[in-house]
Amino acid sequence: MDKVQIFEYIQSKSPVDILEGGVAKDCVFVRVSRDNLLNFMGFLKDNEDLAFDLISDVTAVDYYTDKTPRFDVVYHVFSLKNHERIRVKVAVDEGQEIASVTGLWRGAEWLEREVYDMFGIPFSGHPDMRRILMPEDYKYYPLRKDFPLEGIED
Amino acid sequence: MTNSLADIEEAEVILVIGSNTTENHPVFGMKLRRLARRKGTRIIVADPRKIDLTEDAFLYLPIKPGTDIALINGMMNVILREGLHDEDFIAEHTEGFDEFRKVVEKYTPEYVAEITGVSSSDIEKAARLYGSAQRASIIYCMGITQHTKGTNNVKSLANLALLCGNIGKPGTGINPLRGQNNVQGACDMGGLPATYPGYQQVANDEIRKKFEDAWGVKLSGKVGLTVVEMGDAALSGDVKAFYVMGENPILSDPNLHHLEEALQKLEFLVVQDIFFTDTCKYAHAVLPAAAYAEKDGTFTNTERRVQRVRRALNPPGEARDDWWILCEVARRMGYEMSYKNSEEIFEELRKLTPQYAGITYKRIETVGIQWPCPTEDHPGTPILHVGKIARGKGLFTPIEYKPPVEQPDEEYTFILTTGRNYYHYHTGTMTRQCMVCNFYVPEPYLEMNPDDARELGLNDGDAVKVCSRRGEIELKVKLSSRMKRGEVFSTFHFSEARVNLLTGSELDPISKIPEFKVTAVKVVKP
Amino acid sequence: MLVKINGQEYEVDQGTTILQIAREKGIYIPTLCYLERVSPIGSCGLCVVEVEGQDELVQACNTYVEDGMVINTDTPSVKAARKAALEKILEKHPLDCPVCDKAGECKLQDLVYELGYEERISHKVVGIPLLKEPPVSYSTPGIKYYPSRCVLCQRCVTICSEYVGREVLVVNEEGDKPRIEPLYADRCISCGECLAVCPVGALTENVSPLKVRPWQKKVSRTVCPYCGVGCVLELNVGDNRVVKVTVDESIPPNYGTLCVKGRFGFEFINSEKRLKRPLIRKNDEFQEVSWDEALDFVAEKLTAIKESAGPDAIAGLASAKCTNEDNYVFQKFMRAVIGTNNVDHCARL
Amino acid sequence: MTLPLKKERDEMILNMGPQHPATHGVLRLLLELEGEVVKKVVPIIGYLHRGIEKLGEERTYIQNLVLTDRLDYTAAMSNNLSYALAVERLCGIEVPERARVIRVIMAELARIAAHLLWIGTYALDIGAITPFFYCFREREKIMDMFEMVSGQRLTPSYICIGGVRKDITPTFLEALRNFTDTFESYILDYEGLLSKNPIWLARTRDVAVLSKEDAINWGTTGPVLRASGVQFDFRRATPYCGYENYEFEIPYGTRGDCYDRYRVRMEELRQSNRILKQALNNLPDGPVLADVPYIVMPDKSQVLTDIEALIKHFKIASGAFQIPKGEVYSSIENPKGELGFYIVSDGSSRPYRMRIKSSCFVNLSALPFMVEGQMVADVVAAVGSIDIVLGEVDR
Repeated sequence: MDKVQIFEYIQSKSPVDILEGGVAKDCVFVRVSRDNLLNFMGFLKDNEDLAFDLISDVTAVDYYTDKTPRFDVVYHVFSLKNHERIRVKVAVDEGQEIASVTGLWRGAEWLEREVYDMFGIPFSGHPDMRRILMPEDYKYYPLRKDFPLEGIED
Repeated sequence: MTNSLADIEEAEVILVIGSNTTENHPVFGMKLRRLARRKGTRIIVADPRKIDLTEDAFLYLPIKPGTDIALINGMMNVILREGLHDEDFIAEHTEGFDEFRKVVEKYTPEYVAEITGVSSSDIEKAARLYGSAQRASIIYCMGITQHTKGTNNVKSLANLALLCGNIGKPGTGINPLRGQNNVQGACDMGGLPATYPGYQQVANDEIRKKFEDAWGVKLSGKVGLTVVEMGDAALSGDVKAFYVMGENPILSDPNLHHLEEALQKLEFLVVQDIFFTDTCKYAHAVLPAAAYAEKDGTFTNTERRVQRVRRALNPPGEARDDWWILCEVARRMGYEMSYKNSEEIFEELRKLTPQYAGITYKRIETVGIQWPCPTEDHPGTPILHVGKIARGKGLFTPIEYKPPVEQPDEEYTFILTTGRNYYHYHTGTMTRQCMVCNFYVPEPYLEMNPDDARELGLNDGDAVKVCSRRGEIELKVKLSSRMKRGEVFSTFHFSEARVNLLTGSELDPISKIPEFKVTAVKVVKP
Repeated sequence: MLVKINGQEYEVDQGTTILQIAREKGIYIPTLCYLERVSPIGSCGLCVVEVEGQDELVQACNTYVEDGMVINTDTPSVKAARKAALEKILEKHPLDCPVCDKAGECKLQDLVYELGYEERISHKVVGIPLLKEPPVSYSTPGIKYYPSRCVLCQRCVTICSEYVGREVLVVNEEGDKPRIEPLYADRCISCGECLAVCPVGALTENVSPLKVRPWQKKVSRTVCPYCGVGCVLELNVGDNRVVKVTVDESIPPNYGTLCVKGRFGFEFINSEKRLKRPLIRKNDEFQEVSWDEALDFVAEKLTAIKESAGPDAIAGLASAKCTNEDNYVFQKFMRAVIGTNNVDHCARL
Repeated sequence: MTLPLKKERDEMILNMGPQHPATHGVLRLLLELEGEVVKKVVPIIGYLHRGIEKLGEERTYIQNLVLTDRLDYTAAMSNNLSYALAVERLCGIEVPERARVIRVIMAELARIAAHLLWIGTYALDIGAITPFFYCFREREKIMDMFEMVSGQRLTPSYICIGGVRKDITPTFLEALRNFTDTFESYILDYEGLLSKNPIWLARTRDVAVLSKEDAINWGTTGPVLRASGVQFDFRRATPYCGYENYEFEIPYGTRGDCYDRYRVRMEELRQSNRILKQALNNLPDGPVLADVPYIVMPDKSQVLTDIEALIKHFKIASGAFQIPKGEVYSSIENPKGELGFYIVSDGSSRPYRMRIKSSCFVNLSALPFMVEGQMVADVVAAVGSIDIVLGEVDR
């Protein structure tokens, strides 16, 4: 299946409602609500035609004051069968939690830890929710827009 | 100012009296020039010197220094005679019109022409212009106020405005152009001997109680001394210490010999400034302060607009904010006073000052607000006295003309007026460091009429000695056709020739402003 | 009055130009010589638009709208005309960007980047080599004038005659390259309006020895420290030095205008003569001391005099040059700490 | 720092790294050992974290190119390629034909150089000293070639947005031709040393096995994924730079152990060499830099004679340019696996967000799963076989 077919397939067969979606320059992108995430991701992985089985990347974007809710958690999942990628975006506000997808793809474990470390977005159900790059007792979230480039010494 | 700078555009006639606007308020002067040229607004200029603004003026009144009241009374006489005054405004909004009217009757144009040196036809022309205009504005500056009769000058201008109902409407009003960037703010903040912030009277017990509660200390109800009185009190020994912040009285005060003695007699003098000025030479302690570019805070300009001042760079060496220094001294004298930043001070002061109550840093982030602004949703007041006069009824005060205290005689033949120059500011500590200002006016000068100079055998640029009954200075002559015969002009920006050595310290009884604009002097070759 | 621009209908009242209504409705029309505060100049030809029924392209800045006019602002012929106008200017422009103070803030650079976004403006080599010409004398020492960089937009001439009213500048047609001439230099009042409106590096600032590029400086808006008009201006600060003064045209009370003191009077801020450390007079000459020592000395002396001769033996001079906050704290100091009302300042002088 | 392990009975907690010859950089492994058997592995990373993603948001797109050299510093050329492709796709820039082929040449050379370095160091980990010298002899030739085109051995920044910085010279082509002709025989030397070596087989056969399903589930890419039996390569699946026009096979293993990863990488050397030969034979002429006025700087010769070029050069160099708004995720087949760039642009000259997906980061996360329950010596073999570079893992 190519991009357009995948997108139509998802629109018709998706168990949860698609808030926003389309076929961008690089791949299909879809936005779902925070609560429907696990349900939707399960659908992507287990459905034979889609078969999004390889987790490419889990990251987040801090829109700070440009958008509320403030963060967008972005998942990129690749389908070895169709050689196509999908971008799933979920809006998360400061202090909110989001479900971890390590149950579906173990590869997301470290990726989610990095998002927690850099943005302060905790993932519920994660086997080992700790910081990964910064020291354990670090108090700040460096990739947030309001964190100065030169860092904060205290 | 009763009105604001922007609504001057709606004036049909503008009376500029005692203000060299294009030199001392250049940006506003440009606007007047533009109005005259492109909108046809008719400007009447009344000034002893033929200042640049006269190029675009509709009518120029070459008045003798110190005779303003006569001129204004003369104009009012013509307005009343020709019925150009606004009867229903006078009836509804004013009081004391009848006695005032009797006094003005005496000032016929011919009688006034003798006193002021302005032709009676010009006086009539000016009166008709001002009287017949729907909207006429009065602009004045230190030329009106720096006289022993300064207060009366202003009151007679008020009479003129009330006479024609030119108050409380755009393009009208009585508008003093305050000389300095925050002189309006300094007055608003209670930098005066008789008033707390917001012109609340020190003598009023209830008001004093309010400030005692706010500051948690007993306050004195005795009205303090003004700047010239402080000099005298220091001489007589009543005052033993001066705390001077950002001032250079050794150049700006009148009768400087008198002041020099006073400063030497002081037991203790502290000066807090950004440069080592001449006043610092007499000081016992000099404290380095931050300049305007290194401070956060607010200035209030001449149209009562409170505007934000932001810190652009760090102060040099160990210079600190003025308020920090004062708080530290206060703490060491047992009164705990400390603030995190200037906004905290502003929050405290706006609660005590009714006119500033509604102004906050957030509200004036981009554009300033003009006080009075009682509440936080109040948009500010561009024009005062709208609808009705603030004090209820506009008061006509009959004022008789009296000649200036010091008249020229056979020994001191010239009248000296002092003032400012376009390129320099106040005591020159700032502008004399700047290349462009120094390029044009590097040294002190005495403006003189070419014929007077020829009679004295002087030509342009000669060194000359100017003496008055109080002192003498040496400077260079600058011939200029702007000057009338028998009158000379100089500025107080230069420490090497302090013109205020010549000026007297007779004060206006109410405003306590010295007579800078009229001093009898003689001019001799050194 | 009804007007159609790019297929959209707009209600317009009499006497507005095409450019004004376009800007109001957010329709982009590039301009170089247009200056809001003065009457349209129409010398650069960049703002041309197509009006149906007229075969010639029309300058949007000085063409008044008529009822039923149909205007297109981005047809191919309009774009080509804009590029041609820009090309004519570029042909005579020296390759001074690396040494020009205005580079990075230059309107010509912005226009070349905007109009040449997709593809080149001119298909042949344009511009004249780096001339390294020294600046020629101008009507005020505060401004350096490089005639070779002038694009003849005449903004300076118009603002000096119409807005400031000094009519110092004229356009000198002779010679190979017409240029601006400060003919009546003695009338110049160094207000720097010409410097402020010059879109290119022909007129550049000549006061600060330090020059910085736009991305190396911090701009903070403050109020001029001189006369009572209270002009709002922006201090451009690079490496803790004030480098130049710019103005935002939309802010009252001065709406983008300044005088010589406001524009060029900033050197005192970084002057070497600034007071840097507290001084105390010891046996008749001043010694630098620490803050603590100075403050203790002042506090002691004032307390001593206050106790011996009473609070009214102390007088204070506040300052019309300090901020409201400073003055408030000063009079509070004199009244609450010293206990006297002997507070005044130079409002009377 | 509190140790996330609890010590019971006679267990020993061993710190392997961050300063350790076999951790390929500053990886630190916390091993809970019971005798020789590894009970638990907790990798601790971050010692080389420079905040490249944060830096990316503060610098312009042109300046960020230089950051990408420092990710997988053994194959800097292909990092540049991945970043350049991402920005080009965001702006919709078409790169000239000649530049595409040069890019393929440089990417494959980088792959060979990275694999040679891997073989050399991995053999050292296992104890074989000799292969290191053989491999670095060829790698040195590639380093010289990089220096010929870009003046830099390790951080060339040669592939830039819009093409490549400079055209390749005939001397470079001659050096490449010599290299590709002789390289086949050298591969046989390496294989002669290792492929049938009993110690090598003993240390790598059935060590750190990752089954096909686990490899996919752990999100591994590159040689690690192929060794577990998945015949998948981004150059074939999502072709870029014209890879679809080249014939090459995708080697894959069956048992997913360290030995298969070694076999896959050796085979990839041959395939890369084949691609290089094909690229050499049909190298088209023409420009090497796209003419995109708003982001690609004009040639220096024009800048000194043409005012328009000078202005464009000034605007782009001073970061006063704009590119279209939008977001894009683009990735290539790096020697270690998928190197992806997710760039969000707000239309200004600085990326609003620049996310770097590193394959080593994800592959390394599978290490505990692979080695728990095995011997300590196997941990060294496992870490080496995944082929990690901490520059890319920590960013």
